[in-house]
Amino acid sequence: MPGQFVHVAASEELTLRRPFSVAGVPRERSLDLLVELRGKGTRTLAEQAEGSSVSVMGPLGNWFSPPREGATAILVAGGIGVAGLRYLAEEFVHDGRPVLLLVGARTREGLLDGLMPRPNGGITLELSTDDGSTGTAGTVCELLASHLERVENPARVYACGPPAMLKEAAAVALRHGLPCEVLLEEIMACGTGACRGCVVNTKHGYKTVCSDGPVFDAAELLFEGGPYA
Amino acid sequence: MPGQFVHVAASEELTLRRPFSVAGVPRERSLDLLVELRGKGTRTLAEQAEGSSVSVMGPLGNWFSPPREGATAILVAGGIGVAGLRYLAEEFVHDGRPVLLLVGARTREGLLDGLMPRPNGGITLELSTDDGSTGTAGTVCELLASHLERVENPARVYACGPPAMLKEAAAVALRHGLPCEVLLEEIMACGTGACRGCVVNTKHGYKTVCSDGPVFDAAELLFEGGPYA
Amino acid sequence: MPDITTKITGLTLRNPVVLASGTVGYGPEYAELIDYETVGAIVTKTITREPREGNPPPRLAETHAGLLNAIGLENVGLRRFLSEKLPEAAELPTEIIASVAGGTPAEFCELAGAVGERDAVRAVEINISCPNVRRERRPVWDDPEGTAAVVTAARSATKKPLIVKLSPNTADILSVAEAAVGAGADALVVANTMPGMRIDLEKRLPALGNVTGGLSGHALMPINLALVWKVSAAVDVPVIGSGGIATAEDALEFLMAGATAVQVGTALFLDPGAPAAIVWGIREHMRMNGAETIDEYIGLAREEKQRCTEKIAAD
Amino acid sequence: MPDITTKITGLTLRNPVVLASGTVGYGPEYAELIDYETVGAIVTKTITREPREGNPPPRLAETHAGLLNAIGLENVGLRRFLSEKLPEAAELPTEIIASVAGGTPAEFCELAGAVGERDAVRAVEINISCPNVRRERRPVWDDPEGTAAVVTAARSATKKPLIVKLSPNTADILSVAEAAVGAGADALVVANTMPGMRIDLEKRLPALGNVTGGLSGHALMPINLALVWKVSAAVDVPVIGSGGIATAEDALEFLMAGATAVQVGTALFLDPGAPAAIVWGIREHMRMNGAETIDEYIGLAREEKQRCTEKIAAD
Ligand SMILES: Cc1cc2nc3c(=O)[nH]c(=O)nc-3n(C[C@H](O)[C@H](O)[C@H](O)COP(=O)(O)OP(=O)(O)OC[C@H]3O[C@@H](n4cnc5c(N)ncnc54)[C@H](O)[C@@H]3O)c2cc1C
Ligand SMILES: Cc1cc2nc3c(=O)[nH]c(=O)nc-3n(C[C@H](O)[C@H](O)[C@H](O)COP(=O)(O)OP(=O)(O)OC[C@H]3O[C@@H](n4cnc5c(N)ncnc54)[C@H](O)[C@@H]3O)c2cc1C
Ligand SMILES: Cc1cc2nc3c(=O)[nH]c(=O)nc-3n(C[C@H](O)[C@H](O)[C@H](O)COP(=O)(O)O)c2cc1C
Ligand SMILES: Cc1cc2nc3c(=O)[nH]c(=O)nc-3n(C[C@H](O)[C@H](O)[C@H](O)COP(=O)(O)O)c2cc1C
Ligand code: FES
Ligand code: FES
Repeated sequence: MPGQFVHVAASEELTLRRPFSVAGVPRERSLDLLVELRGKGTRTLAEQAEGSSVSVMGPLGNWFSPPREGATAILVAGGIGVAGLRYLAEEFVHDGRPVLLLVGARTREGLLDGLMPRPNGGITLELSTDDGSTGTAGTVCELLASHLERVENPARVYACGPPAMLKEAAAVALRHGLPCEVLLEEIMACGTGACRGCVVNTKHGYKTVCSDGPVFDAAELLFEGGPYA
Repeated sequence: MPGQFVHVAASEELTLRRPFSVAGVPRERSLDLLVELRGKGTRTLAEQAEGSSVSVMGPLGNWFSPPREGATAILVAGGIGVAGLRYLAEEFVHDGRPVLLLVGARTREGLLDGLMPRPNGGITLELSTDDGSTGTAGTVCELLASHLERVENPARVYACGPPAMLKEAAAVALRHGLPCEVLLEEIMACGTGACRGCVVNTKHGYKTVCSDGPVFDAAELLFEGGPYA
Repeated sequence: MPDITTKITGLTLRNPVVLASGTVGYGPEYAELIDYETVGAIVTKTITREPREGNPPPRLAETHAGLLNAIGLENVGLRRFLSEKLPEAAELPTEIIASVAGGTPAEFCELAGAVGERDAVRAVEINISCPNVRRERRPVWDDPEGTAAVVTAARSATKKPLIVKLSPNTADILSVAEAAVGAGADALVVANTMPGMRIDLEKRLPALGNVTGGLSGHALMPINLALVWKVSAAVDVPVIGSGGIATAEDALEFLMAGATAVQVGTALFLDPGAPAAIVWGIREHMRMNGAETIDEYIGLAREEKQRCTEKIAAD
Repeated sequence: MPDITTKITGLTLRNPVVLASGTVGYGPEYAELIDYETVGAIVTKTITREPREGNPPPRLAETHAGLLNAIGLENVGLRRFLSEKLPEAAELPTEIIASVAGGTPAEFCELAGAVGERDAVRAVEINISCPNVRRERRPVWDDPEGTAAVVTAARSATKKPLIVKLSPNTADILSVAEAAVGAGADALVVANTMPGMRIDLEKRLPALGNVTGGLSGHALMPINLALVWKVSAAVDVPVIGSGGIATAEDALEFLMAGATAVQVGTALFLDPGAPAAIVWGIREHMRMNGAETIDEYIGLAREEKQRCTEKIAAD
């Protein structure tokens, strides 16, 4: 389901698996991941020869809620956050729901062209870059704010990206009285809720990203403390 | 020089380099190593694509002494020990010295056919296997003993192989009043004599294999204690 | 077929591989990923009298060949453990060892008594060694008298096998081990995690919200192995090895050093199939070497060392 | 050009990268492989009053991301150190710190005095933390009073900067650190190796002739980093970090945790160029981040953590 993730044994030299959102399900028993190179795990994955196999656990975690019938789903991605929303966008489009997808990055290079959801009847894609090199100049949350001024029948905001961006997107959505679901990232060990390692702070105490999440209602989150401060 | 070794950074995941004897110098700035797969370091080396580069330190350590002019050098190798004597054999042959090379292994598979020194006028090669599957049946030290009964004008025994074999070879040589040089193996850290990690016990106290050795006069070694017990 | 069962005072395990406290939660969390029939026992997450929220995130950080965790003993507390978690765990096809931790001997007594009286609990493990909770200069895990007090209290409350989990963070584990055994411990786990930390260079902050956490995984193995060697020579109760065990070879090192069983924790995260693979590997090793019982491995390296020393002395 | 010099009470180093005792011998052994102009200082092999033979082989064993050594303080003894080794080391284009260890305070006094009076010796490091030598239950490195006695003795014998090298093998490093500083230490090295072991499964024997040895390398890093954080907050002398440092990132973690300089040991074995690469990397990091002096890094993570805590409290 869109929002779920898989837990990947990227390298035997590492102690932990690495979680990645399911970015698409091209066919049965097959899935797409969009992986940004960050450290050793993602680098090792990138170095794998085509056709080599890695151990994948999952899909794990919860998923995004559907929007109201007929209303527009507003998807907001910061950088690689598009990986967490791509499958959702495709599913909405497939179900015939109107989708507005906003993707932002610091510069043009941060926008992953070829990796956007397949353009299609129901989807409107808008880009922003902090430096204005592509799309609207400014943050994707500013883009979101300007769209929320005028979009007809908005259903819900779905956001994925860096902590500061999520906090801001949630604030913008709430200001417009819209519910907002965010996909969070935390370092994970077990991926099953067993180790209590991947918690985030919510109004109802610490919740695990791997089993209570990774999708959370932004209204439940305490963005203070931890990485979401 | 024959007997010297190089210290190879087999993998960045490992803490230590791995020492290997120089098994031949086919041309300037180039050397042959014969590597037996044992653990992670040798496996990683084996997995390297042709033409890839590894960091090599050396050549390090001391070298074998030349035999008396005209006398026969008797080289005794157990298994991969042939790697430590191959270059020596080639140099002796090159210098026109008579060489008797005895190579033993547990089974036929333990004998590294293609990797023996290039056959040549001056060299006599004899094999033994414990199970008799190739060459004389028995240990290479038994083979050595039988040769020492009849070889004319023997100069010195040069031995390389597992600890128990070295101890036995040294005993056989001494029984025939021949000097014996052995090439020892120890786990190494610095390779330069700095860390005092690779010692063996000798009549003059602990000596480092990396800088006092790896070649030792068998008469100096205390085969008691340590791996050479 | 080699006999792979092992005995921890009062408890026979079908094999020596136990899942370590805190890494499988209360058990059911991993039920889809681990075939519990393949493991000797599981130790449930350490519980405290009252529920605990645990530490602020981030709670995990990877290190070279290791993992730091600062969970801070988040747990549901004794009441919910008994009413909800234990009954669920009891359904799993393996033995349950319940882990408890208190702030005072009286709390240890109450906890050990309460979990020990449940049929589903085959043994009680008391955790005096969690580096994420206490912060005194001389913590109980480094203090033989404090340890004795806690173990005495727990011992008075239950007749079930009582296992005490020691910490590697002491210069004198022998005195602590002897105190625990003297106070009635039936077995010792050697050992828990070592305190450690990482700094996130991008954030310029400690990687853990709690600053420091417990180091587990491969990096820890040589440290805890040395402690197993030391402790198993000095006490006459079984020692359960823990620390970085991921393969059958790792487990065999612990057995040969003197452990009667081993606990596997961090290795589960990369491979939930690790415990089954370890059991398989031990059995294969026994088969290849003609060993008939696990006992033949326990402390083997000490016996061999002794033999070598005597041989050299005789020469 | 960022200023990469750092100050250890009474000693200014051209950069904060020091080569750790025991890993470069007396210095010349590595002269062909390390450009000593690139390092801040080297610490020579710990010497004792009398020459020591050291432990029986094998003395080394690799572990996951780590190394065990049980050299047993093999060294040439004070006399030959002064007559042969020190004059050779003095020729190297770097600062020499001499490391000494004794069995009693009187020996520490004699050793510190004898090496401290040599011009070539810029500072004296006293090693109270070698896990391969002493075997008491409460060793001096875990004993504030024993530490104070040793440091007081050494202090009385030399006016040169006196550096005390602590052990990670204690539950209470703060008391030991404070004792050392109270007795006159000018700086602390935090820390030496942790006791550890391995078993050679083929031989069914401990991999080390001495059974246990000191764990160094990457595996050790999180443990010693946590100790640097702890100690540097508590004492007002410079702390020199040691343990698994192999890259500039590792060194920066130690600096941000509170270290004033770092020691590099085990990393030399895989790459004798590591110290130079670390210095280069630190300088690059400074350039990229607009840092002008090393001081800006020292303890930076603590300051940032403080800032965050205050911010959350204020919200
Ligand atoms: C539910 C979920 C879904 C995710 N989906 C994707 C995805 O679709 N595509 C993608 O590229 N990445 C995704 N991530 C992030 C991804 O897991 C990390 O980038 C990856 O683990 C980094 O591994 P590494 O070994 O390359 O980096 P490391 O060397 O481990 O770390 C590099 C940096 O990344 C940070 N980091 C490491 N792990 C995580 C993590 N789990 N979450 C956040 N930050 C981390 C570290 O703190 C460090 O600063 C997701 C994370 C979660 C929790
Ligand atoms: C001077 C010298 C010359 C050598 N020449 C050769 C050679 O020409 N060809 C060759 O194949 N091997 C040679 N060796 C042995 C070689 O260094 C080891 O086989 C290698 O280091 C094993 O690395 P690994 O990572 O594969 O095994 P590991 O996983 O490190 O160990 C596997 C097994 O090998 C043993 N071992 C590891 N390192 C050494 C070592 N340095 N010496 C002896 N035993 C060790 C271990 O104790 C263990 O039992 C030489 C060793 C020395 C000291
Ligand atoms: C995430 C995590 C949580 C842990 N929680 C506990 C705990 O609650 N109680 C306990 O006694 N040990 C706990 N431990 C320690 C483990 O049980 C084990 O002793 C330690 O991790 C070393 O073994 P390992 O390297 O196999 O993980 C925890 C370890 C980890 C990694
Ligand atoms: C082979 C070896 C020998 C050592 N000898 C000494 C010594 O004589 N004196 C000492 O104070 N530390 C000694 N150490 C410890 C190192 O100086 C250093 O503190 C420790 O190895 C941790 O740092 P590292 O991980 O960078 O090696 C030795 C370490 C190794 C690996
Ligand atoms: S990763 Fe273990 S609870 Fe989420
Ligand atoms: S490997 Fe360091 S002295 Fe030989």
